[in-house]
Amino acid sequence: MQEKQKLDRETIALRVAKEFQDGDVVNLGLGLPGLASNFVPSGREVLFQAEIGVLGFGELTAPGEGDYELVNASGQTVREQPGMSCFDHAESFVMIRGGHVDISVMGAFQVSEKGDLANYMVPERKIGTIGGAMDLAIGTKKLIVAMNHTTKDGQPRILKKCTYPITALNCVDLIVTDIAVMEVIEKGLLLREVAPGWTPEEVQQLTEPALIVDPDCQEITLM
Amino acid sequence: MQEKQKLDRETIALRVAKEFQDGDVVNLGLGLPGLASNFVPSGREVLFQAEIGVLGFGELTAPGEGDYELVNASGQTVREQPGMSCFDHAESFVMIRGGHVDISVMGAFQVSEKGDLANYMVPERKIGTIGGAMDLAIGTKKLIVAMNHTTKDGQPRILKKCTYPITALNCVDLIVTDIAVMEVIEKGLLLREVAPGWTPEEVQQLTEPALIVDPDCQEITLM
Amino acid sequence: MPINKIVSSFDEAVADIEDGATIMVGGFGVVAGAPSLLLEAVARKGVKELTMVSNVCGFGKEVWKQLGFKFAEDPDILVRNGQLKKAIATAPVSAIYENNFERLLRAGKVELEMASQGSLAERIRAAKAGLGGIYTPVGIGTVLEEGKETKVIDGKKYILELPIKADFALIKAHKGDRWGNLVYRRTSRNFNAIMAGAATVTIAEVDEIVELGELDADVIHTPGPYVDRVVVRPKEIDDEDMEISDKAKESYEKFQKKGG
Amino acid sequence: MPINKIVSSFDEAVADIEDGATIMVGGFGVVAGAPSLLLEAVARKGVKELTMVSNVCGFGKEVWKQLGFKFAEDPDILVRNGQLKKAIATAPVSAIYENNFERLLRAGKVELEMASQGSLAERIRAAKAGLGGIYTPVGIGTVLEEGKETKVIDGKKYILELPIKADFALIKAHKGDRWGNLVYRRTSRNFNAIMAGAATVTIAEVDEIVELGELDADVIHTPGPYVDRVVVRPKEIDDEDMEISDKAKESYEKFQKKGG
Repeated sequence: MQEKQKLDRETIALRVAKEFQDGDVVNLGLGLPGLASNFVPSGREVLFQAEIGVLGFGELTAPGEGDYELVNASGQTVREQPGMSCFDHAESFVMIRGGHVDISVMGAFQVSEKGDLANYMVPERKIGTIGGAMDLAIGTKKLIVAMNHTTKDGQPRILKKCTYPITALNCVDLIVTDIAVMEVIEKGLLLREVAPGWTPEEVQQLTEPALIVDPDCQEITLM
Repeated sequence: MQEKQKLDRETIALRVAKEFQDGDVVNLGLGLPGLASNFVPSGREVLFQAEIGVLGFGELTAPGEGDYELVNASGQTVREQPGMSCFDHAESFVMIRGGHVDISVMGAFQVSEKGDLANYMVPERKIGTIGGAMDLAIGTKKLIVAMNHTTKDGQPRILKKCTYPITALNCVDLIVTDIAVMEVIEKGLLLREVAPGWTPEEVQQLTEPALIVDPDCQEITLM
Repeated sequence: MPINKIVSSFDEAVADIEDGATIMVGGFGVVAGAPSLLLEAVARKGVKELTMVSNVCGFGKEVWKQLGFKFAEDPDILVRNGQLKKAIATAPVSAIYENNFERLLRAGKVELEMASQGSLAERIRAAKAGLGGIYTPVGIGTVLEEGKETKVIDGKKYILELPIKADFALIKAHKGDRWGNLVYRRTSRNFNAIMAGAATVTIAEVDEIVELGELDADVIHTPGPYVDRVVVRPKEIDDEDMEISDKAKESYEKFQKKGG
Repeated sequence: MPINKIVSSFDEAVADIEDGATIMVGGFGVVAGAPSLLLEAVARKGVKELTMVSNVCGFGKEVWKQLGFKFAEDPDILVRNGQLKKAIATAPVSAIYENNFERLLRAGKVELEMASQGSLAERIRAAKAGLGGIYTPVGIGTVLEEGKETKVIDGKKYILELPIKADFALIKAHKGDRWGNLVYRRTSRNFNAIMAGAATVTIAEVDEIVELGELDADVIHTPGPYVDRVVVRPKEIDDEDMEISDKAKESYEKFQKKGG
């Protein structure tokens, strides 16, 4: 079968950002999820939260130009903006674990059909970094996973059951990959959107659990 | 027996204040204990804490002259002083319950020989006010009770077992009354000081449990 | 659209509070830290069967008017209006004053759940923080242990205290902005700051609304996500000459002398 | 005598830390919020068998020097010196860098207890607050549930997390006064503010010492009773030209590109 075009990182981030509604408090994980901050739909005011203890910060500064006492959870310097607030770690996780963060976007190694998440450790490495991932997965109202649909060698990462160490059970609400958008519902995974040129059947072939195809399943739209 | 002279409220407060050491964080209860703030030994720097969420405040203002957003736990306006800090209620009780307050001074209805405290409700009233008393009794390092040795009709308030509703068990460290100073030790109540003109035997007569008389028992000194 | 949590009237701010709701009311006891105008609006709305979570059950407007307060209502307004089914409080009555709550409680017209002040604060915070409960040594051997689970941890006995959630939190802050960021002044921070975010809807009554950015990031006490609505006190009010009862005058004098 | 928590040297500040002590180290990961000079002093003292409670186990001075930090030591200094017996951390290793901790852990030369960041914060706070433990839903179904008690409260399953106490807390603040009052700047508040008071002795490294009263009551983040010693960073240091390894250069570039 001919290699079909998959969405690039920026496009995945763009699709994720489409979920952000006016006034949402959003926590973005390392890597691809962080890119979503560049694509907040025009006119929407979204507040970014970082677990280090800051809310409502602006964009990344150029390297070396920022204030190293104002960084996101990846340690990158960010710009101050009006309305920003800083707080300690206990308060930051009261905010996260108490359901005061609307959306959390994370990368993942694996997601199960029940919405279980595995993203803190590759078993081969034997050492992981939990950081705030478990707290965010449990505490935020809506958890979006942004990742490639398969591993580099084509194995599915959306599984009946995760084989990697679990970050949290039943926590993922939406999965945005390079070929599809799936919602985790009571009965399983609802395939809502497919990448341009992909059919639901082709997405299914790269997915372990059986997908429920939304009758309104359509091509991924970005605006 | 001829009525002997008892210490007045100010003198009890003066004796209590003698316990304050340099740098102590001290919480003072309503009424008599509050007077102790007037008698901090000269040259000692003591920080007063009030459960409403303030530390290091100054003396009471004249009525009507203070800032009604700067009050002690009795709602009385106090003066601002350099070094003062304000905080929320959770933080205030982290400070109290976490052992960060050195001394708490309270009134009481009854104290038992084991240091049990009863001071939040007179049974006849059937409704009490717990406020921060239980937290302070459990959390502060040293609890001093300042009260009259007997009830108005001469009944002992220092008992084998409290008959009034309990505020906290095994919490009182020192009892300062109008006729004696007693320390709560493992074996019972150690009579350390008596009011001028009083003998240990006379104090014992007004006290239900057997007192252990300190071999060094002496007249109450105030300086 | 820009976020705008500012609402234009107190009545609008409390419009969706319904009969039977659980409401938290900030403040400590002194009316300076109480959401007086929100309480007045709840009284105007007339909702009944409320459960109120608050440090005190109020002293009443008369006492505070004598002390010169322009905004003088405290939780007593809901008590005397008969709007409460139950109070969860630490200091429901006063040592110097028979308040309306005490009168109604004795008459069996309202229920009371007592708490220690520190446990009340932690239980409210637990709700805000998504905790299932906390173990505290405070209350062991007292009436507060009754009906609660206990556990020995590391040789010491603790009580399991459960979170207190509410439908609405009515709080008082000094300044607020359109994101809902708040700062408090001095001892008015108290329960206001921890109740913010512990209820489904948090409504903040403020002295002043400021532009976004006027509050520095390091001095904001309550970040916006904990607050749903911000409503500002009027600068001027019709301050009617109210008649002060002898009872209130007497308690005012006692208060001046030794505090409440 | 006036209270004076200010000590005159970093070596004096850590003089009573002994072998086998449990120490908390503030900061998040970025060296800006870490108590660099206190860590250097602990390294000079050479105490061993330490248990360290910290969000991260460090990246090492080389990386931070390239980013222009004058004070560049993070927890890595204790790791590479072999002073740790055990670490309690949430992010002990890095996605972009094999740090010394990872090397020692693989070699079986150090122990690790993993925690989630929110639970680590709550457990430290629980110690500071005198709580016996807290129930949190975070960690259910994961490795963090192993060996811990669980309980169903109101239909939901929670893990019992116990307080983490320490002998010493080493923290970094922006300004401090002789009472031990502290303020932090921006994202450097993080674990520093909650570790203050969670240990028997809390030692704060500050950028600046100010006169009592210079910090306003409403902006003090950490009131004095939580702090035992305050020590100020020197304005100038001998900033030796250090050689930067290729490994450090590479991780620095990765960091610049996508964060740590």
